[in-house]
Amino acid sequence: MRDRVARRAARLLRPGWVVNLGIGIPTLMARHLDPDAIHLQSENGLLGVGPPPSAAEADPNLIDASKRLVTRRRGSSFFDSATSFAMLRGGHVDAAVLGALQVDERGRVANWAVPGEPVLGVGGAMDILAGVRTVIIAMTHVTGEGAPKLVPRCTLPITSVRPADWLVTELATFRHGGSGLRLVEIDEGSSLAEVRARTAAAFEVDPEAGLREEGLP
Amino acid sequence: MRDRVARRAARLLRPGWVVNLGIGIPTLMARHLDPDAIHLQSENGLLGVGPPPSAAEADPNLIDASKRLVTRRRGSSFFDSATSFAMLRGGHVDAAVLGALQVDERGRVANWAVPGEPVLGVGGAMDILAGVRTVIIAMTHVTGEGAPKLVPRCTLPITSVRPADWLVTELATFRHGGSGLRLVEIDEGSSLAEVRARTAAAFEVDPEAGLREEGLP
Amino acid sequence: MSGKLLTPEEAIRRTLFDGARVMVGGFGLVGCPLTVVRALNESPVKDLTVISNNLPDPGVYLGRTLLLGKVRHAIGTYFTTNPDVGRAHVAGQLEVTLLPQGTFSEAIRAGGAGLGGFYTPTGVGTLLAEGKEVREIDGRSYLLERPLTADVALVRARRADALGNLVYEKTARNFNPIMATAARTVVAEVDEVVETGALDPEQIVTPHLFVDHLVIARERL
Amino acid sequence: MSGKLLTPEEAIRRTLFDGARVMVGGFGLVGCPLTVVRALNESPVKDLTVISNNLPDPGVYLGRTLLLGKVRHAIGTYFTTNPDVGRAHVAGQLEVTLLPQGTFSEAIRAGGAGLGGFYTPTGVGTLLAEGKEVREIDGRSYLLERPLTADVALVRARRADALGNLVYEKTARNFNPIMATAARTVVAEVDEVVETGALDPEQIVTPHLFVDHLVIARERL
Repeated sequence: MRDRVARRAARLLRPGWVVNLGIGIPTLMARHLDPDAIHLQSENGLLGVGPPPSAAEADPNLIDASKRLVTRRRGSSFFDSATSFAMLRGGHVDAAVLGALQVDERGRVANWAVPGEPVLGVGGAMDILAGVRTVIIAMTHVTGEGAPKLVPRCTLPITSVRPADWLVTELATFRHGGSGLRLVEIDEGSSLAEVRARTAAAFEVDPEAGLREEGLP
Repeated sequence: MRDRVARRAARLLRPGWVVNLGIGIPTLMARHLDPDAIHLQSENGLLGVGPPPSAAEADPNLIDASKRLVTRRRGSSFFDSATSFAMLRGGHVDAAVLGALQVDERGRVANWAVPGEPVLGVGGAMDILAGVRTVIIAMTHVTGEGAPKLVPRCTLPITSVRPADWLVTELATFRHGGSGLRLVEIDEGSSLAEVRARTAAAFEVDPEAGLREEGLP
Repeated sequence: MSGKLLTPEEAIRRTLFDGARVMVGGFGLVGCPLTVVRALNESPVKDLTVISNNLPDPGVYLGRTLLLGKVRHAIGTYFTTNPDVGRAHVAGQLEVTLLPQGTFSEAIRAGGAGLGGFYTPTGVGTLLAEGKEVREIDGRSYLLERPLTADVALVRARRADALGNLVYEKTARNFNPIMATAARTVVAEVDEVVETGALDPEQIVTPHLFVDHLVIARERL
Repeated sequence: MSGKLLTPEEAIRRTLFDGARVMVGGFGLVGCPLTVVRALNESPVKDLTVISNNLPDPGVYLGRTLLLGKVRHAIGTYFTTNPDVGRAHVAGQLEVTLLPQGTFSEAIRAGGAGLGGFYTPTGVGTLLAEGKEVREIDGRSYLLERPLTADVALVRARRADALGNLVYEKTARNFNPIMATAARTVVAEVDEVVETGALDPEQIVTPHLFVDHLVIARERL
């Protein structure tokens, strides 16, 4: 199911883009991307992230922002953290794919803090939402307990006032434009009725949403 | 005379220091410095400026901030202008030696603009005064017309509110501390009477000023 | 060889337009993209705002851009060495904005880094503080300075790879790496384009995501 | 060989003191100066403010510094992966200041660059904006963030020359080059010290004027 989300989100990326992949479902996307067409940026200081290494290739000083061992692609470069976030915040990265705990009708994302627990980690998500050109949220449609994650207003602390542009789940894909959430694609194994039943947020429905399993407008 | 100022100013530098030399008299100092003891920083992006090149060595892409061809020392490094000024403004450069049009009793320096003419150049002097740890002014004691350059209050636009620490001329060396200018050295060819006659600013006199041609406290 | 490679004329035609804000690298002519600036001079674009340390040199390159009447506004740090700048300014033909060189550099970096402004101690209490907010922070005074951005940056590097990664040449680096971050479209003039993978990833100064077009230099200092 | 070379124990003894603010490089343990942090743990210093992305890892290195009760205040971006941080915080033994990672990085750079603060769009409208000035600039909202500086920075590089110029190793670079600019005294742990002149001047990331002491690594990842 998570891989299905990853595959659908991967289809939103355009050849030539520089893309930052967050922790969680987004890390599953790499295998669905053409490595010559998509350049992966990792905020710990690498442009040109490659696949996981073989045992022989593994280098403890070559990791991604999820702290997993990686390799590097030809044409990659290393840089310090201030430069890396200058790229992200400054609008030089074409897209980021992030996980989320909630997304609301305004497109706002909550993915860093849970009320009642001390907030001890934020990482780079706030900077990514502040600056990356296209933000895609890739998440399961409901929580482990079956509660909708697409809600009218986030009840968890938001990560940014900047809305996400796309929201991809195992059931559907939504576009967030100026006027709110719009359902643009329904998974072939799902239905508009199911999407409605498992979504607490209001959304418009694109007339062609049911026809778009392959290829988005 | 200008070389005499340069020589005296050079004696204020300490082994191991990183030093920025401004345009004018300061550029004459390099020949009086031990190149293994003093590291010259040039704000156009070089730490480890070496002497002028031979005709065979000359490289048009290797210049100092006065746009003169230079060489580089062993252990030198190149960096961009933002990094260079981060060094200067951030207090990482031990000393700078700058020329000046006027210096006043508060130690304030005027070295970039002349009233009545459009102000079309400022360069790096304001950043250097804002951030370099020890600022040494090296200048002729009076103007070409014989007017004092050490004045009660600068009549030319100041470069910074931060006072210079030392002022060196062909006649004398002054230290600027919290309480104003203090004459600490008189050139052996000059006298306290001459220094007084050619100085419009008030200054204290160190009792040992006349004895200090060789080596300052 | 590289999908980013253009002729200088194409690069100017595709990126510049009347009224554009354009950053040009170089400390004097060192690090100035000579070939691209010449193409700019031969193009019809006008009413430019040029963000460059100087307008070098009198009568040639950016100095010629000025004499051709293409520059409406110059933003930089040191125009004293080109007397044509003073003449055009006095004649009311050229607006000049002067910034301390560290502030100029930092403003370009801030523009590229998506910041709204920064507080610098440089310039407090001087003529260049006029009209700027002064703020006391922990007992020291600072000026609020705004970021600089541009429609196009014309930069000079030593070498690119086919992806557009750049390395520079000695003190010709100067403003080029920061300008490459601060414009919507970036044209880099280089001596050569090597194949992807030929540059050491530890040594790349400007990663390829900042670079849109490459131009091979036809002339050098 | 290099006048800057010290043993890890000497480096800690000469630079750290009770109540010091200390920056420590690394993204997790990658780029963390393991040898120097171990010497810190064996020294009597306490009441430290540690400025580091995390306190890695549970029970070892900076995680051990925490368990030894030496850390009064941690400033960083992501402490979630070390449950001891949460425990010490809940027990009132550890003050935690959380910053977005880009703000954290930029604040360190600003500290090293002599700036008084900067405006960033990151964090506006979130819990991390609490108590911070919000300012509208050209129609967009920004938070005012303050620079971070320290008494001592402990950084990790791949290699130094005898003067103290540094080059880094892959993603172990991370926060190290900016921390090397933002502390009064900088200790760099390296695998080796080569002779002055052996590093390519185009490739040096941290020029020697930022580095006070060198320590040879006794342990690596």
